[in-house]
Amino acid sequence: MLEIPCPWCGLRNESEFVCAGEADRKRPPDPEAETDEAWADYLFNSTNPKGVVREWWWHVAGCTRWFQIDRDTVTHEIAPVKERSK
Amino acid sequence: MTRLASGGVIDRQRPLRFLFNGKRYQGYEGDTLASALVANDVLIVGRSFKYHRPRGLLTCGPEEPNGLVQLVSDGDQPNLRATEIPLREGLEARSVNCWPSARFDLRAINSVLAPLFPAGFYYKTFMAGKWDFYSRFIRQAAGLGHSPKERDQGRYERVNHHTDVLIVGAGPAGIQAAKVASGSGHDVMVLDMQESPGGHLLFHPRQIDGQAGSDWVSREVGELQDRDNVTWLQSTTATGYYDHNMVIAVEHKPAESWLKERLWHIRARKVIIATGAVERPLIFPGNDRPGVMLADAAARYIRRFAAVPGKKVLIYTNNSTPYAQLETFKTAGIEIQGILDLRKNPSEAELCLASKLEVPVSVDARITGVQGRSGIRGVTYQSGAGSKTVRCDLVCHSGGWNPLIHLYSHAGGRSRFEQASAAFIPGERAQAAYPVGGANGTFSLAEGLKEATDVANSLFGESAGNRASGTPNAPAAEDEVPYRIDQIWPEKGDKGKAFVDFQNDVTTADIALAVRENFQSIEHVKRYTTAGMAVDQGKIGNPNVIGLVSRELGEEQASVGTTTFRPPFAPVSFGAIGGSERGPLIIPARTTPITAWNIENGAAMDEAGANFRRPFFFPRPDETMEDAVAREATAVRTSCGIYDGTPLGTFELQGPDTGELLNRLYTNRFDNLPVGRGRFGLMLREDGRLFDDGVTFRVDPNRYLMSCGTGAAGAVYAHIDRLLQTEWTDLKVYLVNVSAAWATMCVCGPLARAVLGKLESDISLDPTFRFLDFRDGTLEGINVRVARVSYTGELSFEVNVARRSALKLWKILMEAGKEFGITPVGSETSGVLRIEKGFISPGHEGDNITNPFDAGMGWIVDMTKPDFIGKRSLLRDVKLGGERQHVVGLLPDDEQALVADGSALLPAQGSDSRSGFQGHVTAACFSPTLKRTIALALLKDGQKRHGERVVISGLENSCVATVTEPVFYDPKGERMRG
Amino acid sequence: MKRFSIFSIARNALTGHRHWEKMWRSPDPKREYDVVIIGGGGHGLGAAYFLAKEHGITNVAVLEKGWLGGGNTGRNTMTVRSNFLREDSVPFHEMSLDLYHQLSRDLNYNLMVSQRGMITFIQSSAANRIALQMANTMHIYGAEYRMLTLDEVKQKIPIFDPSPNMRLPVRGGVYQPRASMVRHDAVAWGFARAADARGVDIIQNCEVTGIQQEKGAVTGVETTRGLIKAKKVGMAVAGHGSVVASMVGQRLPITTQPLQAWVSEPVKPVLNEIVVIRSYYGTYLMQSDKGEIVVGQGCDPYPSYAQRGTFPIIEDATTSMLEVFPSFGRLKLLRHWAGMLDIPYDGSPIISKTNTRGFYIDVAGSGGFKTTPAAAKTFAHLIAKDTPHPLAEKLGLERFSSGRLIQEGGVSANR
Amino acid sequence: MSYRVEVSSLKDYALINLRGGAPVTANWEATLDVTFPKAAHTAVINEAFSVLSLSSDHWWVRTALKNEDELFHRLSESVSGDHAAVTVVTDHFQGFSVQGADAVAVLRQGFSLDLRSLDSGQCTRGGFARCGATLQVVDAGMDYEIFVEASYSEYVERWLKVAQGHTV
Repeated sequence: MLEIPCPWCGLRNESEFVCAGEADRKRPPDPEAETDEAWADYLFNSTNPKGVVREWWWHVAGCTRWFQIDRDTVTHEIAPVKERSK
Repeated sequence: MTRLASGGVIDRQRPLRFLFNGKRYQGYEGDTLASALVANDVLIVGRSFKYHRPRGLLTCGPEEPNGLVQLVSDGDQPNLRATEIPLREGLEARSVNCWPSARFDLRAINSVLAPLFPAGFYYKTFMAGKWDFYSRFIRQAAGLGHSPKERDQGRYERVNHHTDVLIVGAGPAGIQAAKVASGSGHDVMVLDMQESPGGHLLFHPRQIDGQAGSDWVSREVGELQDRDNVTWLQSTTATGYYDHNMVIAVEHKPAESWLKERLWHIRARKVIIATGAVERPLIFPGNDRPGVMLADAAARYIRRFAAVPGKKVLIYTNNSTPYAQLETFKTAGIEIQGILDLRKNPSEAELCLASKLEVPVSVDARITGVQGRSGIRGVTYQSGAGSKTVRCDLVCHSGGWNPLIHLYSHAGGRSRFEQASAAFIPGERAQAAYPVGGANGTFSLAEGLKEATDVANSLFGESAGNRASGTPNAPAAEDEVPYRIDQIWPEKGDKGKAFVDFQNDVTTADIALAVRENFQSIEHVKRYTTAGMAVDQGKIGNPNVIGLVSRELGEEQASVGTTTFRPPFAPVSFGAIGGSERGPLIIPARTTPITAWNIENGAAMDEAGANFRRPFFFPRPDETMEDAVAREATAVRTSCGIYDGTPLGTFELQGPDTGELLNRLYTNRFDNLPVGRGRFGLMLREDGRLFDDGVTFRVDPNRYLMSCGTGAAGAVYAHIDRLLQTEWTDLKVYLVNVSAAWATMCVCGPLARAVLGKLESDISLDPTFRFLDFRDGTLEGINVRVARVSYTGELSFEVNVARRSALKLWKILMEAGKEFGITPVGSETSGVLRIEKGFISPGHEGDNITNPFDAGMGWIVDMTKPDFIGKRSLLRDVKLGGERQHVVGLLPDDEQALVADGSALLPAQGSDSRSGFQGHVTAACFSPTLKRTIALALLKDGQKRHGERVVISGLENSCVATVTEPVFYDPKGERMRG
Repeated sequence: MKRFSIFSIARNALTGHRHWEKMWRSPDPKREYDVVIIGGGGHGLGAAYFLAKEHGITNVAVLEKGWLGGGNTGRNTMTVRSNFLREDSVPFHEMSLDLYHQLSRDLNYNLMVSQRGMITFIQSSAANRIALQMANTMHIYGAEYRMLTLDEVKQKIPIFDPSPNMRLPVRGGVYQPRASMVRHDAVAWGFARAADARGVDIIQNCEVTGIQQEKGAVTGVETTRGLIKAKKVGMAVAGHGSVVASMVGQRLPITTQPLQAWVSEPVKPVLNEIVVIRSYYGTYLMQSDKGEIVVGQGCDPYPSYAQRGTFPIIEDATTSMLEVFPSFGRLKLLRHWAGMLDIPYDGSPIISKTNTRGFYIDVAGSGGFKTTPAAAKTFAHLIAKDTPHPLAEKLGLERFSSGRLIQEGGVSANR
Repeated sequence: MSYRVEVSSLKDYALINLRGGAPVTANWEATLDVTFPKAAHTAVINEAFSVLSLSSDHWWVRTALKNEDELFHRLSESVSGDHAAVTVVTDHFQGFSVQGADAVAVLRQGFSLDLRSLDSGQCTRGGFARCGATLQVVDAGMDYEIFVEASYSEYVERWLKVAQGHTV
């Protein structure tokens, strides 16, 4: 049971969150400029690293914020990522 | 009866009667089943797993491998350790895995056949024929106790707890650590497995701070329990250490009378592991015979329970511990026949203790055989050149100590082999786990207390920036004899079975065989021989397995390493794990204000997605489902129906960019939707497949109200919120879920207008109120929003009302509709109406593979928009072309044919060159309106195959059908617009 | 390879079992092989076995970074079945069942294939519809999948004791008679022994740290035991697919997530069939030959390589187990563990060429134990012939760029 | 036998959901003549209404049901034309009061968050049982109020009974 640092609510159990995938997966600004392969890479592929991954988490049961953390997929150590201003 | 006249914590004034294996015995309050059996001279407590050898108690604690019983008198529980069962009046228990009895077990024939059952023999035979045939017999023989047959009546709860410090184990080290940590103001929780605190001080008389150990325990614990910042639980086992310092524990005797057990989720900032150590057996032929017991266990039975396990004891050791127990044996009146010490050079201090009590010591001595099967007559041993036999009825042995590093390892901590203590002790730390005392391989009381003090001070004391705890110093204690051990393995040529895993009957020969066959990893040896896989999970035996493997391989024990420690530390009942969630609590059943009315009015209920339950249909007495659905559907088509649409998701979207957002979310346009109007929208996933559909209204220029499918609502909300917060952060839109705020009731059918017309209202239902318009106003004084939306294909008014007024309005509508035959309809009927109309359902026709063109919904896809979710994938689909499954209609030749959802489609004979699987029926029904069977289906290249014939192949029926357009009723939609 | 049989055991018993030979050698790696398989689990060892047996390629090494069979092969719940939804899945999984039922004899190693049958409880009309769709598709490919009434379910599972106020009442079930339990370790050991006997080098404690290539074609692997040249390299590393594939810069449509399993203490036989509660993504349980109740549920909800799971999964599955087997409340959890699944986006196996010539991948899909023999056989075919086996034609990576996925799992909206 | 706790459904409350950035917040503050709570877990409690901080741009105004209409209109009019969202969510939620010496013994079965960290007058949102809840601490240790999505109200009612130790 992970303890996730929500930037607003503080430390909470993983059960309050949704792990929402790798943060470097960004929707291409102009999808039509992408080749089929590049588009498939965006849609389906992951880096899926063994080690630290920057990922989105959604505090769905709390403040409903989406935020990023750096999480080690082996040790489960977590480091918060400073929020960029909106 | 071998019970001392005094001593122990048993209450001799309170005798308890109990039954063991059908025989009546007596023990006392304060006994465990095991201690009562010892006191009653019951030697054989069970049979072993494979050879069915008779077994006696080996230990006194939760690590007991032999004394497994079925506790008949308390819910018929299997595989409980007799050492952990408190004695109760009328307790009844039986040995597991023996037949007809523990004393005389027919399966002991296995013992004779043992040469045919070496480790791994299953893998090498029974290849001919079916394993099922053989396994039937093998399964009967396996399995220890039997599963209870009655429902578990116990009640449980699961709680969350947060603490600064968790201390596992209330032995001297745990108590001392609690004292320091709580003294500095931290919240402290202490868990201890036993009924009373004190750890090994409960069993062994020691001095701390110049007083009796037991007095020190009661004074310190008493003070600690009075502190506000201390939570103290006895009879509570920490079973696993999980991520981020979450420890799970089971409280076996909650104070709350209604609870059987409580499961704790404890989140701690720091965890002190003070779980102590357990004694390890020595390996020698016959080491499993009843009457062979661990030395520390024997001492515990004597000290705590005044139960004496034998009259003449022989002590066998490779370390110093038993020397300190000689006095215990002596004062219990046991004749000590001598000490056989494997070591060549016991220490002066050890020999001094022995000579003080006139106990002869043979050094460099090795047991080569134990005489007696069901009880011991004597022991043969080798010392120097000669072989000797000594008479005894009890062998007490000690192979050293295993630190209980389970929790430390669960946390991810490494273990390392320490030569001096011949034990795997905590190595590199993971998480905030701090082992102290025996769990850390510190077996000396004095050093353990000091270690606990030092660790606690460094974590919680002044040096860690906390206020002084006032207890910076360790209490004074002295050890009778310093711990020394020399691991000496048995000779390879020894005859007779020497066990390393008692429960799974794994012997030294099995380990050697595994290594010989090239199973060299310790994990391989474990799996091939099953050593360490029994109910005790290798707590006492695993280090011996590692030692033997290292000897066979000629490698260091450190490089052989341990197998992975898997939670739980001790078995946990599934009842406790399930907590209080039973029946309706395991999944919430979400309700609407109308749910209760629906149930009262006879609805058969079904799951509607997102944990809502909704009416399936409303059977009248003596009506079949088909009858009821036909009646409900006919009402909608000819007069008036009503249903509760509240479970649909409803989201309010506000902000200047809402139109733009909707343009990107849906395949069609929404920025040009006029205020006061609604529009049907189709949402795709980014991979181009159908996701959701629904009607969205524009309430104000910057405020839209979106509705979406019940089951998809959560996913749609997440989808939109993600895009707003992570991708399109520049869009000014707020998303607010108002799904439960509004109840939605759909009045549908040609007489719907008449029904609403009966009510007092400021809403005009005249022809200017067009399809997909909405109007705000009141019905009978209740604030409502009425919208012209239709999911049935008929004239339909969707009345939205705040939850607080919903039931009232529903009843008003039912009353008003009475004269028009208003009929509540269920989801099965809605399904029929949908199929007739050919309305596509993402959950059915979508099937995770369908794009809007496949579904014949190209009309709602605006490919001229610069971008929308799914557009890029659609472009790819269009470009690549090729065979796709399209939504089609099917009309079976036999108009009454029974067609089940999910039926497969095959080419009709001679229809074309196609062969094999062609698709499947996504939804089929008998249409009461058309008086025939109709179906929607996904069919390969279906749009090109209208007029062709296919076979509908179901599990029970098959029929031939013609492929048609997927719409069977009012194709132009005149009725719903009317 | 000396054949195993009841007679060989009896013969060896006479000499105190001191003369059994090694089940496989522990050779040092050669400098070069025709084929190197990365991953000494069931898939990798099986592929090596089929390369040798069916394609005559015996100059093969299987490289295992730990001990063979120590990955998912030794961590699963031992269930093999073929109840799948899609026309491209069912025949592949059927082939796997066929192979499982004959492998003990072929390998001369008892895999203990116990044909218990699997019953999936139907607890909603939506589940009923999916069961029917599956059953009908399976029938076309000759796989039996039968609907059961509630009474038939009760007859088959006498201890099934549904509570009267069950949250999701059981309406009936759907039954695959041929679903079986297989002794998982034996699959790795049996393949290893048979492959070794045909000349395959099985090299344990040998971790691949890099893959060498020239002009877009693979030439060898760098390992903790030195460089090993190879004309072709096959990857069968359940739980580490992305890690190894990244060595040639290949990104994969997978995430690695823990799948937990746990067992109760052993008890006498109470449950013959494999039972699935709350339909296809629910809780499954069965009783092993040893008597343990083996239980599992869906994956943990986030990627991890930690080989341990989150406890709420066990709690959740326990509530659904107690719902239908309330007497299990006093049974006890003995041990729980996790394997790491490489879960493809569509939940179906990937057996494919890659952008690097001579580098092939086998990614197991939603739990690869059931597919072990079929994946091994078709993977060997792909490596040997550089063209897919007919039953694995649709399982290539091309399906992702063309969008023709083989959807077997639920798909979340935000991925 | 059960825990010493009284559970009841809350009635006659109104909830107005506010979403908006700093400029519109200032308008709302002016309208209500109160400084909004800006830190996590904080609330401002007045006699007529309270304002609960739920996120950096998210508040609830809680008041009596009779004030719902009037307050809604004042709040929405004060930001008309600005980018903000004012929504009546009274009916979307159902409130419960959990009061008594053992209140924490009941709530800790459902909340996994650290109840120790919340003082009287504070509020938060978190996972509760198998849904989520907004929690308001009336009197720490003794008196709590929770709001759940209304479709879960029957489930939560039953859940609370079981958690108290009752058989249902």
